[in-house]
Amino acid sequence: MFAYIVRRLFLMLVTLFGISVIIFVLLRVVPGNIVDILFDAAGFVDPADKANLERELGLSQPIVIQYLHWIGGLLHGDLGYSYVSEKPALEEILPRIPITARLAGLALLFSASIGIPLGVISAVHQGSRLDYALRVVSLSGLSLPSFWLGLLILMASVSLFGTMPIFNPNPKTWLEALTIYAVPAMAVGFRSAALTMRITRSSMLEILRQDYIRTARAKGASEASVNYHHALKNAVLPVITVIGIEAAFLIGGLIVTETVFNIPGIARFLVEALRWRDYPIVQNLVMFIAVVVVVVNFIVDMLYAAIDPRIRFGD
Amino acid sequence: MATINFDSELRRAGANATGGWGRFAFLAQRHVLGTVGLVIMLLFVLTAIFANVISRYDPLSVDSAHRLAAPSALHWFGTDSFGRDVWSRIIHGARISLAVGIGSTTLGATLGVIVGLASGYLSGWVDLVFQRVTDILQSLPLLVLALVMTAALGPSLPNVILAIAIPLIPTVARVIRANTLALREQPFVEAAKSIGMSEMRIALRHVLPNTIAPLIVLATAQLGSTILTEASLSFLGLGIPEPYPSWGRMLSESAAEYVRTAPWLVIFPGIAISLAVFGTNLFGDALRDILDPRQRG
Amino acid sequence: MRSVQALAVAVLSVLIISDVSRAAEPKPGGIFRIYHRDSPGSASIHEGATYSLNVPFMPIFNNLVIFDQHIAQNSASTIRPELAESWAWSGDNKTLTFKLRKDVKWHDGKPFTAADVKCTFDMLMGKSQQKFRQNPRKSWYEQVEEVTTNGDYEASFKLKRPQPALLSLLASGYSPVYPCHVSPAEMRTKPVGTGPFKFVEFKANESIKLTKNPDYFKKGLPYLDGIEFTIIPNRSTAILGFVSGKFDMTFPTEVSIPLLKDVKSQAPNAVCVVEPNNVSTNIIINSTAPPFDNLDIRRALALALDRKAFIQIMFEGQGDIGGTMEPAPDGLWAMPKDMLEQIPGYGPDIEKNREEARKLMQKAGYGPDKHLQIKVSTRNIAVYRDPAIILIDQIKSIYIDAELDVVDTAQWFPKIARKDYSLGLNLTGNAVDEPDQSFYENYACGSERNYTNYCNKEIEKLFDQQSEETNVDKRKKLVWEIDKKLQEDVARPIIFHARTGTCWQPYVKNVTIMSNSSYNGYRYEDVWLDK
Amino acid sequence: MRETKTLDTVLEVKNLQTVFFTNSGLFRAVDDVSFSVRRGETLAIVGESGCGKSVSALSIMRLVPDPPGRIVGGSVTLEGTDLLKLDDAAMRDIRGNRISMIFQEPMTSLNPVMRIGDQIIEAVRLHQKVSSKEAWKQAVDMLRLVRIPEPERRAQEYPHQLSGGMRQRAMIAMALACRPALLIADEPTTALDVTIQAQILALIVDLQQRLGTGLILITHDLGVVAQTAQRVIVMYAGKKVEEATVESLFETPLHPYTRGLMASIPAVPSPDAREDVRLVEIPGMVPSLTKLPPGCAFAPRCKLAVDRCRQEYPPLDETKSNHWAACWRAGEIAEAS
Repeated sequence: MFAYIVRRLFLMLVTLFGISVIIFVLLRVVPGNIVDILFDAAGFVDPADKANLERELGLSQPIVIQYLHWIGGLLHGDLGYSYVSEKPALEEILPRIPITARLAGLALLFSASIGIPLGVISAVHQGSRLDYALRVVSLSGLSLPSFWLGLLILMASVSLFGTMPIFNPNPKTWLEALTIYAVPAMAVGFRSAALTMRITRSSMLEILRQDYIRTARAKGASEASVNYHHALKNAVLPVITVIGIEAAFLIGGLIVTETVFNIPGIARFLVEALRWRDYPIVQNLVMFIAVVVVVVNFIVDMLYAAIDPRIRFGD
Repeated sequence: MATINFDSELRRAGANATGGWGRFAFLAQRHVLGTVGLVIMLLFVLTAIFANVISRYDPLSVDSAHRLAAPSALHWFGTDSFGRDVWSRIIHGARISLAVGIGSTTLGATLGVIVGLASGYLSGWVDLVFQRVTDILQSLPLLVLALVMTAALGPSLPNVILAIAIPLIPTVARVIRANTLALREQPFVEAAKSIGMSEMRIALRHVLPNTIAPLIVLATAQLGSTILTEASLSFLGLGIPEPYPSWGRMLSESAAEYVRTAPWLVIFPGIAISLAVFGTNLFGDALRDILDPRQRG
Repeated sequence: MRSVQALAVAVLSVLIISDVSRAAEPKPGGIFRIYHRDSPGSASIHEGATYSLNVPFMPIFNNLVIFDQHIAQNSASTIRPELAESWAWSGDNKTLTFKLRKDVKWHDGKPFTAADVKCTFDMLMGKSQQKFRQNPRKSWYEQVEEVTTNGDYEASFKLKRPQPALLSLLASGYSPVYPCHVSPAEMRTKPVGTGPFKFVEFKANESIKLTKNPDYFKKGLPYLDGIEFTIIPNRSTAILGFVSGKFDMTFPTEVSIPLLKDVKSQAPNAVCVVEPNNVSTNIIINSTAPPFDNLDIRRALALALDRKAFIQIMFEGQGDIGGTMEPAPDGLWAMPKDMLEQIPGYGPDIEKNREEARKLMQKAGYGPDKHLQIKVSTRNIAVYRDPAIILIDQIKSIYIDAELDVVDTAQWFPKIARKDYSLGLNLTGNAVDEPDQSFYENYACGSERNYTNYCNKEIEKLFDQQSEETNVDKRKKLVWEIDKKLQEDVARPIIFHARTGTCWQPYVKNVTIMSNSSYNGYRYEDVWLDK
Repeated sequence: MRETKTLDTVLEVKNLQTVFFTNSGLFRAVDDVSFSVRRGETLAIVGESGCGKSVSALSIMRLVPDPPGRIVGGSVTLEGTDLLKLDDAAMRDIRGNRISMIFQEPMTSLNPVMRIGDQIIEAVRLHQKVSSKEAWKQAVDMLRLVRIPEPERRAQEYPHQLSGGMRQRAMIAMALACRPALLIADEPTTALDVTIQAQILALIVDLQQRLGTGLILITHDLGVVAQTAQRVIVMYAGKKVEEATVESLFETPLHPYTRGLMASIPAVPSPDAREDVRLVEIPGMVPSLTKLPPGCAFAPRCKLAVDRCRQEYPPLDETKSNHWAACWRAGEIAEAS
């Protein structure tokens, strides 16, 4: 068990190192850098000032030095400074995390509470009209762009209520807080629910093919008992892994949804930082996203191993 | 015991549909949703091919006299703020979506097959390295990677295709690698080896053809998500640049200003994206059922 | 009859007086909520060139002098003292002396003195130890020899030659006085001023918050407790927020004409104004390389423009045609209409113009069978892209097939500087309706913002001549002549001058939108909310 | 404990027909098969893979997956009730109660996330009204009955904590928990270690004797048959081709297919043998069930086949007393041996 965890941790570090290199190099390929953008905002280019600024921001150093500088700082918890706001990157990123985390949590909750039961129902009634209908719904969920869904929600909200949720960092009422987060969370969560449903359905179908399901039937257990007692207990395990898959999936949805609903979370911040070529922000944000995805998957693996009585480490 | 009509039962099971058209008709009947998906996909492809014939106006032509016109007989889907015909723009937008969809899927699948084959076949350190690279690519969400790449490369059609293709590589490579590993143990590969066939030849002649079915299934499944990713990138302003009528771009422009005054600018491109993706997803699902029986549900 | 008139006058005057008396009793308090279109790069007005910066940060500062905040048309006659109690020109018109207020404190409690004025302008002229990261308006002070102080409360600008326009430049929202004791880097993140509001926080892409300065030197001001800007780049969302009452005012001059209609139907009580904002949309031409090194083709291009169509499509008719200077009546320096219409391409008969343009094209070797293939480059921002799309459509009529080349913001200026383009669609915003600013910045040989490298020594002499001229009427004539010449040379064809809308809720009082600049009207010290 | 009445017929299967509708055609998995089992008797069903043994068993339990399978004819009478005529609820009452089944794979046939005791309890409580405490006691008793050491502790454990042999014992405990009239054991020892096989088999037979249960033992191991069964059915391509008492079958196998099976047994068939005693291949292949030849299905592989074999299907005749075979040449074979 210990050896297994160590091995997994090591692989995780290798992956994160690789990501850091790729992101760093990618961003340096970018034609046009922060200096150009800052100067562009001024509508004005003075080569001497530009060189000064470049030196000031450390962009004139060799790439390897820049990289080592970044990683070195990262290991000490120093993420550098935002080129644009000149604040420590950490200070810019940290306050945005809870916003996105809340949104992601709600979306995950929404997707699990809708996706898992519907996935089970669909699998249990495999081949029925209900199954067909649910599959069509889930497929259409995967086909609707989240930003479009967000726009439709906004349109509907305006024409029905004459208003729309506008993000407010300090909601006054409980209800306001709920609408601020819940509406966008549903826009993202719908797509995730569709994915959850599909994964749950196929994992459930896989379970229903198992020998012990036949054993349960042979014992004289009713269909309901077979499905919800024997199968679901086992199907819950793979559903945990859904969360791992969903972590990455959800972030994609959050990027567009935060943009549509104007939510100042980290996902939209990434888009803005890209637009400004704010390297310290972009590279740290992408690293952060990668760490979240990798760590979530690691935790899911560990959780799975801990919960499932069959898995023994070292096998 | 209820009486059983053997003929109808057999027909339901597809027993008399043994080949060619009969088999197709059977599958079409069996997979109604898949057929619907296929029809949508065909319409989508035909639309892209015959865009010039179907569209009623030049999608780029500006008309100051008919700006923001509501849908009418003249302009089926209305016009945008430049007086450009939305119907024609959506029709031409199919080309972009299709080009990105097929282009990036093909590119991603090809590279994925190469990586997967090499990784599964050569094993050793090559495999190790490729595995780590796949790990790395998989721990970043598709959209994040594509965003960073288009930002790095600059917004243009080829760059968008490339940016969407790269994140596809690991998905394909994983499947191909697993298949290759399984196939390597097969007797016919052993046999080929025993008669002195080169590794390369075995990989290309024996292993590759046997991975085609899962590859097709995977590629179709990915097609929809590539179309969506392009739309998202364009929506965020980092995808296909103006004046090309990309659906996502059309939405981002109109969404900024006309959600209330000209809802047709928001509704129709959104329907176009959803329908195209829905069609490919339906078809992909049916294809998986048919070609990849292990997954059959 | 007389009595009726007298009655009417009496009623009117009562109305006016009651109106004035109501307006004269502002209610203090309340947070003024405005949405912001875009996250500004920093908080330092001197280092920016976008009014995304002026709007939220102007309330923090004071200038030596400022354009009257309640007169829409900025001009020399609307300049009011602010940090200065008074100003005076020397007899030779080469020294401008300001007497400063003695009761002003910076937000951090330190007293404001003449040293701060000197520091600010020395830094702008690049003479001080501390440097700005960027200094986009350095050229405004080209004629300033030095800034001197006399005691703590007097500062003088010594000029190389007379330049009456200097006072107007100093009255712009772009010319606040910075404190000596705060570094430029701090000013970018946590600006300190003397103004009616103090900086609280700036969260990029989220919000900017200002709070009342209780020690403001104008007693009793400001009325508001604070100002809050919520950054919402999506215009539709922002407008919906305004319509549903979540904001007291839209971002100034950001409401497009179609959105304005939306606001009016949704919130009929909202007060909306449409004003020009002294931004010209123009074409930059690379005349150093084929095909536009050929004057005939440049002329043909100028003739092909249907300026009315641009205005129709982009602003439903709400825009103005003119030369370099903002058109009348809001612009102070615009050519008379008959003079304008004599310039090629400005005549009302578009078809005739285009016929002529086609002839020029044929002369240059192009025709129905041989189209000229070019690219129109522009920035990847809607206000740039949209007119470019129309431009491409229009020049089809003179055998030019153009493709839109959308350039990422990061690459736009380097690309233009490299001359790596043939036609570019560009926007030129003018901070002050002032020929000096406009001509020197955009058309002087070697100027930083002269992207086209247009260089005509004859005209440049005229620039200096008008700059030194103290007689306004004489100066106007000179300005018209220069403007006409610039258009005839197809230096940088001006397509149109935009007008845009601003809306606020009926209870918002004392907001005035400037009609010949979008950079100068945001002090907000006497704005109040009648709630 | 129930009184053993060896002569009572527990199960009577008559003309059972189970077909599969597949996209390559109709697949007669069980074709007109009849047999019966008496109390305390062991009936063995032997044959190669895919000959219809397991489908017959699942047909009796009515657990043939539908689609694609369907029972289309015949009757299955258990203690006087035709199971094929029961509704689903009534059938559930029978399963695990009057008929139980033990499957081939003890590793996968137990629910991995349920404790062993709970799985046995479930079988008990589905059919008997007892308190959970009582049921737990019964479960522990059953585990003791199948000779699992420390049954109290084992009942608390999960399947993965048990060895293969233990799991199969647990399966047996579960199957016998309600004292069924009939136990179907579908290759119960195939997946186990050779050393365990004999123990498990002995256990099944012992319990069957003690409880007086009828037993259908499905196997392809003739060695097992010789040791445990009283009567044997040989199936080939969905049909019963021979039926006899164990003695008669081993003495004079009448069907060439049975003879082939016998010939492929190693010289000393013993369950204790170290080497694998599974069948050695008979030349040729089992024909595709969807494309059966017109005559005897075994004819293409049969050295003794004559023209008639290829044209007409032989009837199942009682060639010797209590010994039936479906072969045109069964008479000749009987005489020859």
